Amino acid sequence: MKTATAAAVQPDGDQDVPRVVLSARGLRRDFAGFVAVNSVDLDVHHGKIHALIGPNGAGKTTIFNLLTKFLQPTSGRIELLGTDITRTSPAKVARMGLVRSFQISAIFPHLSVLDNVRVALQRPSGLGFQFWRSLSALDELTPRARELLGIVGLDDAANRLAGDLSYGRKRVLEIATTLALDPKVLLLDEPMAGMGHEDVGTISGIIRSLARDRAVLMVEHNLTVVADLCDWITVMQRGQVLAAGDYATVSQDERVRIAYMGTEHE
Amino acid sequence: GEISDGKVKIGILNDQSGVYADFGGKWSVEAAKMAVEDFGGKVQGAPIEIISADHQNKPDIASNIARQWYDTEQVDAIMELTTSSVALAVQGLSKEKKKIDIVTGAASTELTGKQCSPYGFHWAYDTHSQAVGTGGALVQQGGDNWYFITVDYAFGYSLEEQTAKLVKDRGGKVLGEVRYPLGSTDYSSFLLQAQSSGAKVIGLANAGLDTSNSIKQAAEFGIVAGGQRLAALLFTLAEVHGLGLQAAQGVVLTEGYYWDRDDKSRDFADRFFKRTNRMPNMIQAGTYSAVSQYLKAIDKAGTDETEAVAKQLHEMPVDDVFTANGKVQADGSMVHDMYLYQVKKPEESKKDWDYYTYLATIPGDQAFMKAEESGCPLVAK
Amino acid sequence: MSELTLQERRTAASVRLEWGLVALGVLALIAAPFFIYPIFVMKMLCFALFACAFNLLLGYTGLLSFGHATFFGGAAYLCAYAVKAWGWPPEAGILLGMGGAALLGLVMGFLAIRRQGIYFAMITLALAQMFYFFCVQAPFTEGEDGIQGVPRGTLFGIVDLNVTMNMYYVVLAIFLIGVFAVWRIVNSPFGMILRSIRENENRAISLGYSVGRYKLAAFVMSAALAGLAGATKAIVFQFATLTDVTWQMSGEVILMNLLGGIGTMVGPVVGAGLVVGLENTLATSGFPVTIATGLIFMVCVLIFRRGIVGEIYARWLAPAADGGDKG
Amino acid sequence: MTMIFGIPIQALLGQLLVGLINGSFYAMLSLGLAVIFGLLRIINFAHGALYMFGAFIGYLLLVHLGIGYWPALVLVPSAVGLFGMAVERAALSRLYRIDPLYGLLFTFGMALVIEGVFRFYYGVSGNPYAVPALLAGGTNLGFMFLPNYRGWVVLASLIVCIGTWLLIEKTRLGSYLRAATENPELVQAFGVNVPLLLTLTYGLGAALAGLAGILAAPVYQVSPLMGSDLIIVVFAVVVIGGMGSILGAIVTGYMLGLAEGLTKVFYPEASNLVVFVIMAIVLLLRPAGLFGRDA
Amino acid sequence: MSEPLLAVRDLHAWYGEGHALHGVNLDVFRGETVTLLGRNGVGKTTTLRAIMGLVRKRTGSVVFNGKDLIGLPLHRVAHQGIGFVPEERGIFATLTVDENLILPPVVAKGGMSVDEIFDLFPNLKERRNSPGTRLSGGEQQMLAIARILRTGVQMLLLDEPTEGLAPVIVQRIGELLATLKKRGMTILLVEQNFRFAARIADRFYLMEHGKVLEGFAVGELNVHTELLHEVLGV
Ligand SMILES: Nc1ncnc2c1ncn2[C@@H]1O[C@H](COP(=O)(O)OP(=O)(O)OP(=O)(O)O)[C@@H](O)[C@H]1O
Ligand SMILES: Nc1ncnc2c1ncn2[C@@H]1O[C@H](COP(=O)(O)OP(=O)(O)OP(=O)(O)O)[C@@H](O)[C@H]1O
Ligand SMILES: [Mg+2]
Ligand SMILES: [Mg+2]
Repeated sequence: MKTATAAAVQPDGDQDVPRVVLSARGLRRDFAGFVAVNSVDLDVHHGKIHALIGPNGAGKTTIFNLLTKFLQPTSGRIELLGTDITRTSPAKVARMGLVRSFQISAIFPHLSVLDNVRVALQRPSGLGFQFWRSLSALDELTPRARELLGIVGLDDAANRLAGDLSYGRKRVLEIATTLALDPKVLLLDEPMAGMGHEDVGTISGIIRSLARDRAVLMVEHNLTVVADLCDWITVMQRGQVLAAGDYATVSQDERVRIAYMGTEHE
Repeated sequence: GEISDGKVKIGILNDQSGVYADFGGKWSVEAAKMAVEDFGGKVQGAPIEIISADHQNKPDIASNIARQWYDTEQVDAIMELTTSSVALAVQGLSKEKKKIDIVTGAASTELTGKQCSPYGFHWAYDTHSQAVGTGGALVQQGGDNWYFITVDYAFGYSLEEQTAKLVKDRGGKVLGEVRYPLGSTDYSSFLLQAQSSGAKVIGLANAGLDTSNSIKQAAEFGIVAGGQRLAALLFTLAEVHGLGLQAAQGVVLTEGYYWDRDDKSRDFADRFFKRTNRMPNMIQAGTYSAVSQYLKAIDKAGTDETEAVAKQLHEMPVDDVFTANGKVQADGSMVHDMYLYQVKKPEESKKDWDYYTYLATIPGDQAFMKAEESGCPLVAK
Repeated sequence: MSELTLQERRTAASVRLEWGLVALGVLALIAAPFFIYPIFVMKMLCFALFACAFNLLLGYTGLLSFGHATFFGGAAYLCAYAVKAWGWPPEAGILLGMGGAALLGLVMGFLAIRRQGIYFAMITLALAQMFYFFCVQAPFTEGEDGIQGVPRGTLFGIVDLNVTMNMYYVVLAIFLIGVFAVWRIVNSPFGMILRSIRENENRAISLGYSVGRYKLAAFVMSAALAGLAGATKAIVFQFATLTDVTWQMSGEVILMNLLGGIGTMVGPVVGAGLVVGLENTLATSGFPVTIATGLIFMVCVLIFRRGIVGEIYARWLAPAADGGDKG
Repeated sequence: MTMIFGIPIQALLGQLLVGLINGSFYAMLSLGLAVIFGLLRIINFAHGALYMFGAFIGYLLLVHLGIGYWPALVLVPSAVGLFGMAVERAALSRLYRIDPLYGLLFTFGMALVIEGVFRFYYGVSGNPYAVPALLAGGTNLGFMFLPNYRGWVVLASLIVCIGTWLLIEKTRLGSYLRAATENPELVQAFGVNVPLLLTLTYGLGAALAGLAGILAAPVYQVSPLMGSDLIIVVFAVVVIGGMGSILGAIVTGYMLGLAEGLTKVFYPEASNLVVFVIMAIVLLLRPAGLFGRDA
Repeated sequence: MSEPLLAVRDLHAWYGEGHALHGVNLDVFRGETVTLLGRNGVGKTTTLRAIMGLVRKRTGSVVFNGKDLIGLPLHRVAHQGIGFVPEERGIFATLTVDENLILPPVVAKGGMSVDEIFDLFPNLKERRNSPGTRLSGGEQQMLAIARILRTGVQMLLLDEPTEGLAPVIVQRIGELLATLKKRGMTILLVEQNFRFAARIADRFYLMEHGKVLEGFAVGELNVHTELLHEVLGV
């Protein structure tokens, strides 16, 4: 039912027929008797930014884990680009173009910043298993890696150890790595967490430009960002979908205000 | 001259830190040094040198050391060689290198059987002598059904096999056996199995610490008190000393040497005791004997050249503190009398190291296999 | 080279020195048999190759296997048996050993790879113990005695390996090829992925890498190289024994790596040389081997934590030496 | 007579009881190891050596000072515990921040040295330690003759295991220790004297090993080799039980004794192997061990 | 209010060779809430960690309640009355929520009881028997704050307590901090969420490059908008 509206309410006069690239039906996950996610339906559209919000512990990260197959759903079905991926391995899903970032920043701390990005570029380039070639085989990836670092403003840190970056810059690096895979669907778990205002602006810009030719699903607590950036919002509570719609709709919803936004948010 | 490199160098290679370190160990090295001193320190005018190494019971380590000794240290002969796998490996190498080896610390009859060497000698005892000694004597005394507790490797098998054969040959029966992995510490389970088999004799086909622990636990479970006898198929004075008479009493065993046997043996033992603070067992005394005999052979041959010395060793009778009537067979086995003893009760022991009651002598030609039966290819049919 | 990553810059700073040392080392090895007992050097080389193979896994993939003796000793048995019982030429025996080790590695790796850290180590240990048991029980290994008197034979029908010097240079060649293989693998695109898996496995998965396959591949490569070392050792010493499949052997190779320096190219070689040399010297010294070895380990852990080579790197060659303090 | 697989049930009962006795030693040793590993993340390879050390101290007390079994039961664990604490202070405490491998290597070296020293001075064939008079003899249970001393071993180990478990799982101390393994700095920042805690923990683990040693002295020959092969088995027990799980170590210790006991009846050659087979199966099916919480 | 409760003078700190703090000076008076502002990586977290002694390599002086904390062993610091809530939360995986909660020793009277805490954070009560790290990110953050409230410390060091929290919870935490303040708690806060900080703080310190650039009271905010804009982009 919600999905039907989702399709109907697609804003703007985009020429493309809005294309569902990632969809979940009846998703459920139990943890030893505790239901973390319960009958969730979700559609993510190409070219759109979709926000998943909700109070802490609502099950957002768990949904990410389910969609990316880091966790197996107890029941339900997931489709990526028309293929059933309910039983596919996480690496395979990633290769099919569904890439995530982590809530706790995920980088390779003892590699240089540049190498962090090159590792990501390596896979699509097919260099992964080449154990007989020298490392200079990777030089062909360097320009693109530099470019990506440039986009997120890390070019000055290319040669530092990733682990030495501050928290915020680690997250930025993680996004650059994610971009390197040129994903079709991007799942971002709290990309702005721990970032200063200026960076929030930068990242918003990056995300917006990214969404032009791919789908983005993000979890974010910063409502300003959500309001500003997202085309569609799903609000979760206690593992279930509480409401869905664009920001205006959702933010007027009394239940959402009580469960999530609090009274102060206008 | 006649002596290569101007000196005679003997390597004592044995376990000095592992499970058999008391069996021969550094005391064998001491015995070898005594032999050299007793010989006067020189043979054919050339100095005699003893070197030693710890092979940790690993045949590969042993053969590496042996190889290095032969290749770079001008070692003329290697002796002791505790543990069959080590002895076989080193004997193989010695054969290839045309060097003399005299085994006193290992039991396998293979050494003088299929894998015999024209330059290899087996001195103090072997599995056959132990089987005949302990097994044969007990059957004679009415111990006609047996249960074996056997360590799970070649040495254990052959000890068990040869004893079992003897028991059966003499009309006895084998009621069962249990094979346990080397280095087990708890034998209660095996002892219970042996106990419930109802066998009159429990044969321990193992050695060293394993035997000590099995005997100790047998005492704890009242095996001997319950009327069964324990036959330790390879057990020497060193282990009896370690175990103490309280636990070891009543055990029947075979040795080729006991310090309190006669004046000659007592004299040697006293001198040995002064140096080491312990009495020698058959391995240590055997090593003394082997070194002495080797030196005598060189002296007689007038050279340390292997062929010549080996020829002398094969021909010369052995008469020393170890044995009075030893002779070397064509397969390299030194045939001599073995003795059956029973470990005394604590109250029977009159002085330190007074551990054994003499039961019987097993004449050499019974204790050891005939050269023709040994399967040694060198023995002319 | 247009762009230098941090890693490469570190290397660049010390690269000339390092290559210089390596060249010196190779020259020393070529000359060694004229000064040192060649069989001893061959033993060191075999263990050094074994240690390097192990380092490929521990140092560069972050997998601690406690069952590597299986590959080392298993290959030795296979090679010794083929050469002795079937009369195979040495090169075929060695290849068979290596292939067998790779196969064993595939099986063990397949089972163990799904577990991590200490659990991984324990599964490999358990499987290695089973293999040990197999070797104790199987008749072809000849139990405690081991397969003795393996003929060295003639390499490719031309080089008579019974000549010590011939044997020596063959072993040296095998060693160099093996170490080069490790170096190549580590410094390859594939090695880069291994490193990133070690750093952050989940992240590597989310980048689309089938982590299990990479680990398995590394495991099999390491097993094969360990097998190469073991098979060569069997030919050199004409011997294959249980010693080589015991857990203590698996432990020993870990020690060699720790002593030399995990995650450095030269470390395992130095570590192996040290351990083997120590065993050799102490065996005939009369001083209890275990006490000396024990003391050296204790001192190393307290003072040369990164291993000897790792410590040298860390102190003199680069502030950001890789891998020294993690596994 | 009822038979199971061709073995009379009485005999089987006897075997199980004997297995349980061995299990008591496993349980006590793996308990100490689990305490040390679970809380310090140090794989204490010296555990077997400390066990041997305990037995030897008991023996030396008897021979040189005439101090008998019962006082030794207190003195030995205290001595080994103190020794452990000294070692922890002097060396191990520097190793927490780094890879557990180093702790393993260090304790391995320590085990070699302790064993080597005893070997050097006392040889290997072992020294006798008599069963205390009070517990000499045995009881006929009908299906087997149970040496009284072995009965006592089971009892003593049960008391010790349950006591330690309660201490660690049910007191605040336990949560300090577990938290300190994860993030010692933070726990310290909360105001807990973590270094002291760790020293005491290692001392406790060592004392448990020492206690097992003195309990074992009358059963086995007091020999420098008595602990050397044990460590790997005991470590496997800890892994099967679930690393860091105290209860797991205890229960698995007893269970392994039983499993080994049965193997000794049906396939004695494999009795040393059984622990590894169990470990492989358990880890493949339950990665965190029987009682572990998965990571 | 003459003597500051916490006085930091010329505090330097290093990570290995990396010099992270270059002489930080700041005062926090009793009952005050002070916020450290600054962009990513300027050393805010490091300042808190250096005050606690979690950064080993440090020089300068950190006087708390008249006692210099430098030179004090780490485990004595908390007993002076300071509690720390780290940025990465530091929830213990092997402890349940309950155990996590009662882990920090009580250092003084006046802390909250477990029941009071559960009233404040009903989520936690619901999951009290789960392993700590099975909580969602936000729940973990609550737990990290909650457990310090039990200990009765006079001063809290909070590193980005609102990070990753839902607005309702942020609001709740805002209220909580206000309550604590009323009870006389002294708070040193690191916060990226300027709006949140602005609502509860009495004073601000603006950090840059491992140094305090400027300190000002909440009343002076409008005077400093320029600077804030320039440094923080707000
Ligand atoms: N592996 C697990 N085992 C048990 N419970 C879990 C597990 N993972 C998550 N949970 C529980 O499921 C619920 C949903 O967690 P999730 O991490 O998805 O929340 P979230 O919506 O991402 O919250 P936040 O915004 O705080 O990150 C939480 O109550 C959490 O405790
Ligand atoms: N463990 C560490 N090792 C090395 N350098 C570090 C470490 N932690 C932080 N740094 C460096 O110290 C500097 C200060 O970091 P700090 O974490 O204090 O910044 P911050 O102001 O808290 O930033 P953020 O808002 O991102 O948390 C940064 O340059 C960072 O890269
Ligand atoms: Mg989350
Ligand atoms: Mg910070």
